[in-house]
This record gives sequence, C-alpha cells and structure tokens, in this order.
Amino acid sequence: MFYPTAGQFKTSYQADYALFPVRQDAFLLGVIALFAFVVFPLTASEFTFRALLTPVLIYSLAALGLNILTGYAGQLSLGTGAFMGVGAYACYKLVSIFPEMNIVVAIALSGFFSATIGVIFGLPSLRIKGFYLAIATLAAQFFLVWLFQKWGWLYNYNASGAIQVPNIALFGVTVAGPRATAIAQYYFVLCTVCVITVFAINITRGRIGRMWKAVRDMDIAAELVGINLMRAKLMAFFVSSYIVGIAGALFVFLWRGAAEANLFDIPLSFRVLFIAIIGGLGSVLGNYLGAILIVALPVIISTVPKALGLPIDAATAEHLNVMIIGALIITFLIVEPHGLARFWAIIREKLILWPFPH
Amino acid sequence: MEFLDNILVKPFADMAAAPDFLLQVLWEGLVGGVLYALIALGFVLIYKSSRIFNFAQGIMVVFAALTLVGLHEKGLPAFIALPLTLVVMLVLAITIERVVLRPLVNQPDIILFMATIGITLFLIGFGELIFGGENKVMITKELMIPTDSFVFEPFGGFVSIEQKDLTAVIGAMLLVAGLLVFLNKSKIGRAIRALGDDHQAALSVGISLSTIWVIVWFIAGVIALATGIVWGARAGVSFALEVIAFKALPVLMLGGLESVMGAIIGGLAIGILEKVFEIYWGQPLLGGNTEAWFAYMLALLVLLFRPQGLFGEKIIERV
Amino acid sequence: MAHNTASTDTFAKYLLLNAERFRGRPAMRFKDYGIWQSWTWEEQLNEVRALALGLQTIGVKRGDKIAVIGANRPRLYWSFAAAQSLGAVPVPVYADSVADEMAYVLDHAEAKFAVVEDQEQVDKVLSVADRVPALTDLIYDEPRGLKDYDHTHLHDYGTLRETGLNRFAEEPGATEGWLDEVAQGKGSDLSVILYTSGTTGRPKGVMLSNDNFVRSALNGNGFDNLGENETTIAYLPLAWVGDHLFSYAQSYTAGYCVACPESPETINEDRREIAPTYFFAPPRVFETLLTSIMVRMEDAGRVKKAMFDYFLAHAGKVGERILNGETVSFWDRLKYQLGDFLVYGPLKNRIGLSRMRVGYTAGEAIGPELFSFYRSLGLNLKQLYGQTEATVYITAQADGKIRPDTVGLPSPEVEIKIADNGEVMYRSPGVFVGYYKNEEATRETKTADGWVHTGDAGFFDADGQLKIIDRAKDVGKLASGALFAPKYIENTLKFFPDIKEVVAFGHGRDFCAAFINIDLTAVGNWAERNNIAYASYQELAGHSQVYETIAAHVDEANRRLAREPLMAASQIKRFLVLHKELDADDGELTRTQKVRRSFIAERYGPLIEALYDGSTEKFVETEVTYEDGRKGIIRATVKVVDAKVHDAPKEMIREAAE
Amino acid sequence: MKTLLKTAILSSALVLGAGFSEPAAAQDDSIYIPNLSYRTGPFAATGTPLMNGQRDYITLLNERDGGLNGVKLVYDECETGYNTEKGVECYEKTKANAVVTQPWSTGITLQVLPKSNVDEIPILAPGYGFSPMADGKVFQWAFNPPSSYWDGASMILRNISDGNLDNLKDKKIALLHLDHPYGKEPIPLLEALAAKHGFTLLPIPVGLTEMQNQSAQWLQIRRERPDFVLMWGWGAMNAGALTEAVKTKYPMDQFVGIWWSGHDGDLKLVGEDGKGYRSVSWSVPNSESPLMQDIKKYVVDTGKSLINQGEGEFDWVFYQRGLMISAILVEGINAAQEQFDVKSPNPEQLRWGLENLNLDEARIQALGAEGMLVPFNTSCADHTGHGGGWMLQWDGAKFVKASELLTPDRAAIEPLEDKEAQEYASANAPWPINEECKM
Amino acid sequence: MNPRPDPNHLRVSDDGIAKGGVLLDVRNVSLAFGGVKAITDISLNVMKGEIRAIIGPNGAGKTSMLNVINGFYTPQLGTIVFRGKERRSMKPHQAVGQGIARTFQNVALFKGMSTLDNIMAGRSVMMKRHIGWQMLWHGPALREEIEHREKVEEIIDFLEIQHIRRTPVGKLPYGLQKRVELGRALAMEPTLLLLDEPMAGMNLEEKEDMSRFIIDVNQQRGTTIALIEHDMGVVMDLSDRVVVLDYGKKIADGPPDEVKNNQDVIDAYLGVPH
Repeated sequence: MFYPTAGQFKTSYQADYALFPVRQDAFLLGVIALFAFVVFPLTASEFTFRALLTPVLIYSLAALGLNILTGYAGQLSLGTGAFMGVGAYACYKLVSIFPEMNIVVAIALSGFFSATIGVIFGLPSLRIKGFYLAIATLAAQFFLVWLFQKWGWLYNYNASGAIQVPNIALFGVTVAGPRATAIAQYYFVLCTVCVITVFAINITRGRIGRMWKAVRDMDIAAELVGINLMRAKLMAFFVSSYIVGIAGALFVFLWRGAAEANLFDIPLSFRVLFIAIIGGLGSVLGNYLGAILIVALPVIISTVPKALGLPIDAATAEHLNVMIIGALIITFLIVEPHGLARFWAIIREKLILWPFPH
Repeated sequence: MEFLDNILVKPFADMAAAPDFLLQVLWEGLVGGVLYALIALGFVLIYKSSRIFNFAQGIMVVFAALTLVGLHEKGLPAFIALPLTLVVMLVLAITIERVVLRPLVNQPDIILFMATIGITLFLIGFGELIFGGENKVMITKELMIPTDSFVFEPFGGFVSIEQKDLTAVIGAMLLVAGLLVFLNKSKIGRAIRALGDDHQAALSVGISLSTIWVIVWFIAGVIALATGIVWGARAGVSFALEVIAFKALPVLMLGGLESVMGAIIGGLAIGILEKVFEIYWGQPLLGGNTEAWFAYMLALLVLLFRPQGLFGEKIIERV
Repeated sequence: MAHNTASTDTFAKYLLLNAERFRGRPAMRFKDYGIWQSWTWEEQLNEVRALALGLQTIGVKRGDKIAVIGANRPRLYWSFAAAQSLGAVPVPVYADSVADEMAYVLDHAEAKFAVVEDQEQVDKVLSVADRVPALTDLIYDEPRGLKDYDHTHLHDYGTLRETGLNRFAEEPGATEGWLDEVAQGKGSDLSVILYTSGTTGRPKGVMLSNDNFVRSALNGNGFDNLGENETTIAYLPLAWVGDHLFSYAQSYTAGYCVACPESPETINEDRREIAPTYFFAPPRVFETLLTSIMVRMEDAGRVKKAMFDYFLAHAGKVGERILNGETVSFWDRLKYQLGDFLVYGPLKNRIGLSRMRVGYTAGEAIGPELFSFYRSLGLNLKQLYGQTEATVYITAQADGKIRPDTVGLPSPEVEIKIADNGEVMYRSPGVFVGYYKNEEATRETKTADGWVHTGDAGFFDADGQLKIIDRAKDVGKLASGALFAPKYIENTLKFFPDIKEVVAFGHGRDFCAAFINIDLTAVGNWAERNNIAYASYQELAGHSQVYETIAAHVDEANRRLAREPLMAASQIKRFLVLHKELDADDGELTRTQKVRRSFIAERYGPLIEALYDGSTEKFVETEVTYEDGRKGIIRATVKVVDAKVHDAPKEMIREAAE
Repeated sequence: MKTLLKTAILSSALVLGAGFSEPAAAQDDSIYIPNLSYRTGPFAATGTPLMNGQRDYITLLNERDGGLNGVKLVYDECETGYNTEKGVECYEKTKANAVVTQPWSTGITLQVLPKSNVDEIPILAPGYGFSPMADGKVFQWAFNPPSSYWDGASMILRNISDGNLDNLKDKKIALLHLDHPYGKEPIPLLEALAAKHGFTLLPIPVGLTEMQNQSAQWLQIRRERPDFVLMWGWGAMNAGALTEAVKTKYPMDQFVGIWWSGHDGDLKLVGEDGKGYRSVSWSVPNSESPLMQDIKKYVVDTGKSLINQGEGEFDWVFYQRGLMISAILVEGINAAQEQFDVKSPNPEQLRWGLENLNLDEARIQALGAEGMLVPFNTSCADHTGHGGGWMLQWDGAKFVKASELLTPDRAAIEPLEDKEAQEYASANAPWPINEECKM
Repeated sequence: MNPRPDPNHLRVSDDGIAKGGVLLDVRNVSLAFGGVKAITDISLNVMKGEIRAIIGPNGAGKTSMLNVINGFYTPQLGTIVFRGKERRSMKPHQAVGQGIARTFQNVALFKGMSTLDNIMAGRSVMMKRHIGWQMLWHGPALREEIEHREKVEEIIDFLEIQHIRRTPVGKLPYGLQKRVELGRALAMEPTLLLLDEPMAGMNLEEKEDMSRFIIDVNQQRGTTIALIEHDMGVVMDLSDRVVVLDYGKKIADGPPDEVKNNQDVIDAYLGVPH
C-alpha cells in the first residue's frame, strides 16, 4: 500500500544496480537519515545518546562485521568480542605511540590489526566446519582476552590494567576522551557507520558477496564453480574482522572512554551474535534492527517499572530483564527464525503486494 | 638457549624434583576433568539425540544445584529437596521441549543454538529471581558427602585428596556407567542412540520423538544436578559457575560432538593437561591463567589434524 | 495537438518527422536481457533505415508483400516501418496459427518475404514453403538454433541490419535513395493487409491504406488527447488491427512510447513495471485479471478480505459516479478516498494500471459488471466499437459520457446508420480499401457509396449512444418469438470468476440453455481450499459441488436477466458444465479467443439435444488436438441440470415502464 | 505475525516514549542519591549486604528523622551486576539529578573518574577506587574515605611485620588478587615496598572465570610456599580462595585479606577451618550500638529492610559497613547543608561537604555508631582521610576485632600517590588542578 | 544506446585443438576409497566438439569418473591429459580455470541466492576487480559487474528462464533448478562441460527442453560435452559416442548403435551375475 511500484522500470544495468532500486525504499531511508542526522540530535538527551543511540550504532557495526562472516560466508564465529578488543587496543596503541595521528586514520588503521588477527584465527576454517569452527573461534576469544590482560605493553603498563582514552580532537571538536560531548561522538559514530555500511553493501552484493554466499550455501559446489575456498573464507575473515575491529575502536574511543580486558570477554561476543541472528543473518539491515532490539530494549525495559511507578527494586528488575530478554530471543527465533530483517522483508513484500496476500 | 631450557627442561626437572606435588597436580586435574566430562556428557547426549548444541547445559548445572540448595534453604530436608529437584528438572525438560524445541523443529543448527542461549538467559534471570543471586553453600553434609581429606605422604611430601572430590570421581564413574548401561540395554536408550543416525529408525521403537527429547533433556538435567552437587561442594553455588560450561566446549571438540566416550576421555585429558600446563609452563613462563585458553588451543591444534575430533567418524565428502 | 501536415501521409514520413520533433524522446522499449532496452525516435529511425537498406539488398521492392510473424518485439514493428518505407506492404500473421492457416495466408497474400521471430516460426514457414510459391526469402530475428540452416534464402536480421548500417555509412546514394522511396509513398498507397480470423470460412485480407491508418490514428489521438507523453504496452497479436493501430499507427502519429514485454509469462510483471498510461485490451484480458484478483483475495485474511469487500462495495456504489464527475456526498467521497488509499490504489498498482489515463476495451462486448468494476476503481476504462474494416474506430465512448451498456457515440468522422434488419452500418475515412483478391466479398460488405456492413445488430438509445446486442446473424428468436441474444446471456454469466466461457442456445427453441466452461484457476483454487481432490479438468468440471456452485451462479444470472424486459424470456432453464476447455487448437475458439458458436453446435450436437430432451446426463466422445498436433479422444458423461427461472421483479417493471 | 507486529509497534512506542524522557526530576524538598548497586551476577553475594546497609541507613533517617534536616533522601539503586558497561549506562541514566555518584566498582570508578571534571558530580568510593584519588587537588571530584587500598596494603604489611617492614626481608609474599582493576590496585605500592624492604612479591591473578576454581592458583601457592598470602578478592573469589586454602592446608594465620575479603558469608563456607583468617577493615560490626538498635527498631522490625535475617545478616561486617558508607555520605550532605544553608545542596556544594568531613570519635558517637568506623577527616587536599583500620579475625563463627587501630605508613605512600596522580593528570590532559586549595 | 550483445562471443577461444581432436584423455585411471574400488583402470577420451555419454548401472563409477576429471577426487593411478596438459591431482577450482565446468546429480545450487546470482557466481573466476573497487561499486567494479551481467542475461535468455531471474533457487521446481545449474556451468564458458544426469527426475517435456538446450550448447557454442544419463533414449539421441561402465570397469565404448548391441552392455543392464 505504501509501495506503489508500478511505473518503476530500469532501462540500464546501472539503474538496476542502484542502491535502492525501489523509490520508496530510498524515500524511507531518507526519512530515517533525517531522523538520524537532524531530529535525534535536536531532541535527544545526553542519556539517550550515550545509552541508546551511540551504542546501538556501534553494536550494529560490530554485528555487521560478524554478519559478513557468519551470515554471508557461513562461518560461525564466537570470538567477535576479542576481535573488537584487538581493534580497540590497536587504536589505543596507535594513539599513544603517535599522539599526533588523526583519530580517523588511527581507527581506520586499527581495523587492519584486527583483520590480520582475524585471518590468522580464520585459518582453521579451511579445515574445520560448523560448530567445530565456532568452538575454535572461542580459542581466539579466550586467548586474546588473556593476552589483553597479560601483555602490559598493550595498556601501557597501566596499574589498573585498563586503557583510558585521552582527549582527542577532530577539526577542533573533541570527539574522544572525557571532554567529548555526546553529540559529537554520536555524529562521528554515525558517519563512520554510514560509510562502512555502504561499503559493506557494495561488497556483499558484488562478486565477493556472491563468492561468500556460494561458500555458505554449498562449499563443495562453490569450489567446483571455480571459487577458491581458501581465498573466499580468509577474505571473509579479513573484511569481517576489519569491521569488527573498527567497531571495537569506536566502542572504546567514541563511547566507553576506557576499557579493561574482560570487557571484550565472551558476553560481548554473544551479544553481537544475538544482534546478528535476531536481526537476520545474511542481511545488512538486520544488524540495525537487531541492535535496536538487543541493545536498546533492555535499557528501555529497565526504565519501564520506574516510569510506571512499579515498586520493583533494581535487582528484581534486572532479573526480570534478563528473563525477558531470554524469552524474547526464544520468541523471536520461533516467530521468525530468519530474523527481523526477514520480518521486515515480509512486511515490505506484503505492502508491495497489498491488497493481495501473496 | 635459556628460553628453550625453560620450556623443554626445567618443567620436567620440576616434576621430577617434587613428585608428590606432581601427583597432587594430576589429581586436581583429574577432578577438574571429571567435571568437564560430566558437562560435556550432557552436551553430547542432547546433540546426539536432537542435533542441538545445548549451550544451556552449563546453566542447567547451576540451576539444578541452586534449586537443590534453594529448596533446602526454604526449609526442606535434603531427602525431600533432592527428589523435588529432580522433579523440577523433569518439568524443565518438558517445558523446554514444548516451548522451545517443538516450535523450532527442523530449523537450522544455529537457530537452535541461539535458542539454547535464550534458555540460558531465561534460567539465569529466573533462578536469581527465585533463589537470589548470592553465593550459596552446597548442602554437602546433608547429602552425606564426606568432607574430610585423605593425606598421603609419598616421596617425602604430601598429597591431599579431598573425600568429596573422591566422592565426585566415584559418583561420576557410577553415573557414566549407569548411563552407558541405560543407553545400551534399555529400549529408550537404544532409541536415543539410534536417533543420532536416523530419525525413522528411532521412531520404529515406538516412542514418540517428543518423549525421547523430554527423556534426553531430563537425563541431561540429572547429569547437571550431579555436576552441580560435586562442583558446588568444591566452590559454592552461584551463577558464576556458568563459565565452566565453556570448558566443556573444547572437550567436545576434542572428543567429537557425538561420542560419549570422547566426552569422557576428552574431559579427563583436558582437565589434566591444562592443569599440568598451567603449573609447569603457564605460571612460570606466561604469567598464569593459561587455563582460560589452553583447552581451546589444544583442541584447535587437534582439530587441524583431525577435523572431526579424536573420536568422531571420518567425513568423506560427496557430490 | 495533432501534428497533421499534408505532407506526412505515411508512417515512414512520420518516422522522419518524429526523429526531428521528438528527438531524444523514447519511441520504443523492450524488456530484454533483464532491463528495458530503449530506443529514442532517432534511434528508431536508425534501426528502421538500417533494416530498410538491408532489405533492399535482398531485393525488397515497392509493392512486395512481406509477412511479419512473431511476438511483440521492436524488430518486428521496425520491419513494418522498413517495409512501408520501401513501398512494400507488410502482412502481419498470427504467430500462433497452425502451419495450415499460415500457408493459406502467406499464399493468398503472395508474400515474397517473411520476417519471423525465431526458429519455431522459421520451421513453420519452411514446412509450408512449397505451398507458397511466391515466397523467396526469410528473415529471422532470433538466430538461436538456426546456425546450421541453409542460409541461401535465410537471413539473420542482425546481418541485414549490419549491411544496412554499412550502406548508410559507406554507400554513396543509398540513404538518399531510401529517402526518395519514402517520399514516393502516398497516403492512398496500401499500408498493410490484415487478415481477419473470421468466425467462418477462410481468413480475408483487409487492405488498409496509409490514409486509413493515419486519419484513424489522428482522430483517435485527438479524441483522447494522446500526445508524446503516453506510454503503452504492446502485447496483443501483431496481426490484430487494434495492435497495429494502438502500438504502431498512433505511436507514430502521436509520438508516444511503446513497450514490448519480455515474454508472455512476464506480461503482468512487465505491465506493472511500465505502468502504461494508454492501455487497451479485449474483455477477456480484463476478465482474467478480475478472476486472478478475486482468486488471490480469497486467500487473504478475514479482516483484510472484509475490508476489501467493503470498499469494493463502496466503489461499486459511488466509484463510477465520482469518475463521471457527478455529485457525490462528501462523506462518500471521503470514504472513497480512504478506499483509494487502502484498496483501489494498491490494486491499480498491482495490476500496473495506476498511471492509466485512457483505457479501452475492444474487440468484443464487455460484460457490464466487469466494465463497471474497473471504472468504479477510478480507471478511465472506455468501450470502443470497431472493426478491421473500419481501421478500428466506429464508435467510442467519450470521457464523461460512459455507460456500461453502450459502446458510445460515433467516432470522429464516422457516420453510422442502422439497417432495416437492425444491422449497424458505417462510413468513415477509415473504411478499408477492399478485401485482397476477393472482390465478391468486398462488394458484399461495402456498398458502392462507401457504407460498410458491420454484421452486428444494435440500436441507438435515447442519448444517441450505440448499443450492440449481438452478431446480426446470431440474434435469433425463441420459439415464443421473444428476442434471443446469446452473447448478452453469455456475458451475464461470464461475470462470475468461476465461469470462463459460456455458449448459450435458444434460437428456434422453447427455452434458453447453456454450455458452461469453468475457469480452472478459480475453481481449482476453490477446490483446493475445500479439500476437493481432482485429477483432471474433466473430473473437476463434473464434480457435484462444482455443479452446485455453477447452479448458484446461473440462478443469480437469471435473476439479473429477469430484470431486463427484453431479456427476461431468455433466462437459462437448463445447463451443463462442459467436460473440456474450449480451445482454439480444436477450432472451438478463434485465434482471438472468440467462441465459434456454429462449430460448437455441430461438434456437441448430442449435448445440445440432451439439453432439450430432458435427459439428466449424456455420454459423449470428443476428439481433441494436443499441443504437439497429435489427436486424441476424450470420453465423458456430462450431467445436465435444471435452473430456476425468475419472474421480473415488480419495481423493475415499473421502472422500465417509466 | 500480527501479534509480533503489535509488539513491534508497542516497543517502538516505548522507545520514543520512555527512551527520550529524562528520569524523573528531583524535587526541591528531596535529595536524590543514586547508587550503582549490584545484587545480581557473580558478585552479588558480596554486594548485596553492602547495598542493604546503604539502603537501610537512608531508610532509617527518613523513617526516624523524617529525612536529613527536614529533607527527604531519595535512595535509588541502579543495577550494574558489577559490569562496567552497565555501570556507565547507570551513571549516564542517573547523573542528571544526582548529587553524588557511588560507582561501587573500581572499574566503573575508573570510567567515571575522567568525566567527573566535566559533569561536576562528586564520586564517593569509600574504601575502593583509585588510591591516588586521595590527592584532592588533582582529583577534585573523587573521594575514597576513610582509607585507600594502598593504606590497606600498608596496614596489612605493618601488621604482619609487627610494625617494621624490614622484618619482611627475604620473605615471600603472595598477592592473590582478582584479575580486574580492583585486584591490581595495590600492586604498584607493594612492588615499591618490596623493592625497598627486600621481600619478594608474587602476584597471583585470579581471572573472572576462575574465581570458583582456583586450584591452579593454590597449587602455585603450595609450590611457592609464600610466607604470607594477601588477598584482594571479591565476590565468589573469596569463597573459592578460602576453600582452596583449607584444602591446601595453608596456615590461616598467614592469610590476610583486604576489607572486601572479609565477608561473613564467605567465611561461613569454611567455618571452623577458616579460624585465624584475618581481614583488615575500617569498620567493625557493633550490633549493640544505639545506631544498630535504631536500625532494628525502625527498619528491620518494620519489614522495610531487605536483609536476610535467617542468615544473621544484621550482624555481618558488610551490612554494617554499608550503613557506615551511607553515614559518610550523609555527613557530607549535612556539612554542605550547614555551610551553604540550603535544604538540598547541589553537587558542587556536596563536594565541599565531602572535603570537610569531620568524623571524629565524638561525631561517630553522636551518630550512635561508636567504634563502628575509624575516625577521620578530609580536606580539599586529602580526599581520603587515611583513618586507618583494624584487623578483624575469623573465630570460626564471626569476625572479631584483633588489633588496635592500625595506621598506614603515609610517608611511604604519599610520594607514590603524588607521582601517580600527576601521571594520570598528564595522560588525560587537559586536566584541571584545584589551584584554590592551598593545603 | 543499447547495442544488443553479440551471442557469438560466448564461444571459447580456440585452443589449438581442431574439432574432432582429442580434448580430454583419461589414461588408465584407478580410484579407491579405503579398500573399495570405485574405478579400475579406465581409459577413455573425449573429442573436441562431441557429445560424449558415460552410462552404466548404478554404482558403476560414473560420477566418480566425473569427479576425477574435474579434480574433486585424485586418482591413485593413471593420468589425465586435458588440452594437451597432463596432470594427476589438482584442485577443482584449478580445473575450472582450465575450462572444465560441471553440473551435479543432485542439484548443487546456492539455495539462498537468486537465479541471477547463481549464474553470476559461475563467473566469479573471470571477475577480477579487487575489494577496493568492489567497496565503492562505481567505476571499474560496476563496469565489470555489468559486463558479466550482460553475458549472464544472455544465458538466461538462452535457457528461457527470464521469469525466474529474481527467484531464490530454493523455491524453484526441480526441472528449473537443473536448468539454472546448467546456466551456472555455461557461465563459466567451459571448453568441456560435464553433466551428471542432467535429466534425472524430469518429465518428458522437461527432458525434451533440456535435450534441446544441450544440443544448442554443443552446436552453437561449440562446447564439448560429457554427460551421464540413465534415459537410454536420450543418450542414444544426443550423444556422438558412448562409453559404458560397470563395477568401475569399462565394458564398451563406441557410437550409440554399436554400444546398444554390445552383449556385455546388455548383460550389465539386465544384471547378469559376474
């Protein structure tokens, strides 16, 4: 009903390959962009920035990275948290060794560190498949976090073992460190996420994306159509870990301001995995929907009892919150195992087909 | 040179120098391994019968132990609390089958895996809501588990063996033995084993799939309770225990997802090896805490040479 | 609007003109290789010129007949223009005609050349080549599978085009020569010969001149205000006069863009993509569309279905009045707006007609309900009454003066009179030159002073709008003397989606009876929902529950007929559901999917007898032709059922009396 | 699917409704005291009694006195689960109206610390946080009275060396600590002292995942045979360490914990076997004190407390320490009220209050908490007070005071504090220094 | 504006082997899994431009033979000479690089992808733009994508599957899936096309369509085809030469008529015990 697609036709492949071949999608995105770039910044409180908007974006980015590996290339990974850590620590070291380095450059470079580590831990994927590989990625998870704790050089031998983000300015605006305003950080993160998302969409819909999907859907057949499995898988690990590393750097530099090693422990990995799966594997959009659900919903749920004036103490509310999240995950998996993105796709399809049911 | 010496010579010299200590290390590793094996066993049973990688096995351990202690705290004597806990585990198994497994049947592995993580979160919230989040003491005495320790004094040193650890080892052995008998001799057991290979064959035994699943999850629950009791006796009962579930994963990699024997041998091997590595290499050379990853690295190394695990069957790819 | 200049009296001249005046505007689109390949008018000129120059090299000369056989695709349309530019006469032939028919047409037309679509058509033409002595060369568009054919008299369109392009670029004088040929063309020259698939006898070749087409097209453009901004989709047979007018003549004269679908399977999707602003279709297409809408809505959830029904009902109430610009209460208007947002708009979008400005149904009378349905959605659908012999236009409904039961006022420059026997006759600039090589038939149809017999019975109503009842020769009388207009009865029944085709009988009989063909899609869908198992069309058609459903439809139709004073007598007393689908391959339908009544009457004689002799069932054997040409026999016992006859409702009589 | 759609709509409505609204604004006649508590997760066991204590003290004031000087105190917990990420979220959520931040974890403290200069809300971290926070000129907004971790480490060493650290020469001291900012906190001081006094320091970290299974650590202790084991443990780690110590037969009287490792609940696990274990503490339970009697009367007996009476939580060290922590905070508010003559002081004013705490013995007695807290006072330069502490010893059933008041060796600590504070300030430049403070 | 692509450019470049020359020569190949012998000492060759059928009862080693040819299995004994180059073992994707493409007995499509993407995937080897361009999508990457899209659209047109262009292949009926799979193999522009039971599970009409496609591929594109098929009628109609395997051994080789009358073949099909 909101998707009158009649009269939209393509006279060239270029037009067919537009980012949003359907006009309404582009319009919808425009509205969302308007909200993200104008409306939210004008209306949101600092708490909203720090507890909802910025983390949702950063988690989306991390999930996007994971999704490339798991959703597109079919390689299940449980080590996302640690790869985020690599990005964060790399960025920290870059900034402390080269204090003059532009923060954008530092973040972009830190992705290469996580990408390299990702490829190293991706090597077993050439021999190991499925859950065995998933467990193997846990090796990376635990080993790296251990390394973050033990290798003092990484955190400049800081007594507390934590890394602390210094004040860093970009074009005269402080974007990282304690003096940064939430809104500056939000814009920085938003722009980074937008750029990487566009890149990711382009990669996943082109030759490389097809290669990954082929490996995912049937690796033997992929090999027999001439796809070099090793290259495809390792490239997936590289790109995925790069994005995850960037997300990690943003996570610490543009949001948390400081980090300890165990921040990157397994719960973070699972959280990102949840986002990717609830959002929808093999979809870019899903990461955002998933992040909204997994990151923002608990924050919102926790404010509900108070907003409603319910006399629930913090602990009970937290227990309930955990229960609700668990139940929600199960519910969503049952209702739409392919995630929110598929859910949206179905709604969109329905709207396009409206009033017909199919 | 000194580096190599530290890696290749000194650890062994240390072992030889204090054999009593080595024995103690091995024993500690063995006890840890038994627990890993028990948790891995729960995983394997469920995986074999329903292809579900049950991440919630770890939390079931805590939940079972917490229920037992919680019920006791509410004033029930141990001999009532224990069977009641079993009932709770049965109810849990039925609920999981109804609410989670049945609607998700035939979904891809990863979806089911995520669902078990959902179960994990739910059980954490639920357990803490009911029994509180603080550390609890396992009702060791009430369950008539001896708490003294035997002390041997070989080689001029001493080896201390906690009786409750000994109980745990013996108990675990009995449990495993019982389980093997059940799987091999009983009708249901054979159905469960057959399920791993062929659903149809299993159904021909005349038991519905959902019944089998309930039974399997219940058995996993019983194993979880046993694990919870012995582990709780060592370190108290709290949700911090859930992390031990992660230790069971490399055991599975090593032993193969479907092999009961693999789980047991893998568990023991990892328990012992990680302890020995930590004491003789990890602590002196790497700053300790290597147990956090040693098992994974070991399993990864093994998998690189045997992608199907030590006890898994060789995979021949066909097109 | 019309850019009529005395000098542009042929389509080749229009092409040259358009390449100037509509430079850069799209002339043609074709969904091919997944996208809409498009050609502007100057590109179209290039293509046509290239082909024409190429055709010259294989000897095409003024006066040659060139058969064009295939689906709607730009290259075949270009071959029309290319042939005409050289003074040759294109003869479009129905692509789905069997070899026999084709042989007759090609031979009768004395086609020297044939431009065909693909291997299938090449094979067909080659198989009858010995019966077409005039035919010398074949040009094919799709080279697939033709590589190993003898190419001495077989030409690849692409190669000819190359040759033409080379000649244009390199051969001095070639282009000028071609322009000379174009200039030589006159309005009075033969433009095209269209073979009518008459309901009886051999097809006749209707000769139409450039003047016929240009004048008709310009009149049509003026009538509907068509300019270069329109878009239409070409999907009806090339050999049909309507397509030639709408997709070719009007496009060249008005300068609008014609889009060709990718394949017959994708037509619905392609139409949605293009969303034509100017659309034409025989009633059958609208019928199929409505059936598929209703069938698909059957699967909708209850709430949605209720909403859909509610708003459709509302549209039925006020939609047409709003479209006609009549006064409607504000509340109803608001409700209609809401309905437009929720139902009509999306529906139009789905069927690809949301941009439609002018739509015509032609070729056959459309059921009033069917017609009203589309109009009530806000679609400016109009009826057009026309003939090949008239270069389409006889009457057309003007905007705002639309009634479902009439075919409108005489088209511009058309005179109409009703003959004594009720037959409609007309005279216009579109009147054909004559039947090719058939003076006798020409004389029979066209009087010396230019009046043409339509063969249809009709009358002017009070508003001066023409109302067509039926074929003049088909309108009969029941034994009681009451009027019997089979088409009218059939259309009443065909409104029901479950019913695909009806053949009514009654001339000279005591009462009216009918054969009914169920719609496999609609009924099959219904059966699926009601868990009715069936293995074949035959089994489904004979199913008792299907009979019940159809009986209910017949009953409803009778109720409607009862309301019409003229028709009340011809309510259906008995009917049967036919055990096989009426099929053009068996000769039961024409290639334009019209019922061939007399043929059916002959073929199913025993069944007709059963309708009138009171028997409740009848065993029949029917010969059928399969797609591959093999023949087989279908045997069935067909049930015959009685239907209830209604009295005319009192108030209706009063109303009629007013 | 339809229900899901509804859920989706509902939840998005919630996002817009709840997400963008600020937490309820504090009224003028109340003081909003948020607490980043944790009653869930692996650290809940040690956290809960402390939170109960904090909560009950405020409840007492509201119930008994109708608030503080006529102003209601609004105590509000935000659950962190000892998770730094959640803690920061709680900080952001509560800071709009808060007069104080009680981060309740060294990790969260470290995260919030750099923001304190920007947000200008005092951080109150009694007995935890970053030891150099004592330097009030550098850390204008952070307070960790009455003793810092370095004070604690110093006191323990003084105690086990009978007052002279040189007695520790050639001894081996193991530091069994949580592998977390909290656990690592004493290491710089201990390393410095080890170098100075010639003893060997052996840090033994316990990862978060190994808290309940410390056999490797205790095997190491058995092999290394340290003369003393110091413990910086928390949550489930304490219980794990004590059971392992018993198993390893490590002499309990050589095993000393910081104040957070002296939880009655943990020691109950080992009971008799834990006899002799010591823990340094700046608070001592005194269930007979007037304050405790009032708590019992106004809070516990009226059912307003969350404590687990069956377990005897009322008598626990941690519960009563929780009371003292709130008491310190309330003293600060009180001081601010008096100084600025306002009903509800703003964060800036509270900072002054916390810089001018004067909890001498008389004041403590006036609060009815005689002997329950070490006396101390703070200044703009000294945000800790360095009140010292006592040794508590487990007698098999409860903790008893086992020493006179111990004091830290400030002379040894201060240079290190200064150095670390300066380093912190320069690493986080631009970092404002309180130039007004002339002390 | 939209020049129609020339369908002839799909033809594989000349590799110096004349039509009728030996394109593939399998020499004395043996293959065993564990102790089970799948292929025993088989030699066969495929001439350039011909349609070569491999037939035999179930378990005769036909699919194993194809797997050996395209490098999925490495034979224990024997060599394979393709386009004059000898090899024992190679990776399947290297075989693709040499110009061997294949389809599978049980459709091995990428189920999550559309028809278009599946066929595009067949061109992965030929697409070279690196990730930097891919990321930006504009410029060379887009040009390359369009270039290959055009070729893929020709294949779609050729196989008459326009209407399912955007349909995920998992939702297609079996017959169409087989067609898409053929499309994917064609996209690789192979010199030698291996078809493993291209008509298994099809009805008569689908079989006729498929036969037509196979012949068209062979004739129009000059692709050499080796196929396994059970339908004898189809095999006899389509193929130029037939080789018959039974229990991993070659029992006959020659033109269809000759093979049809070979006694061993008749025995093998009738199941005469050995």
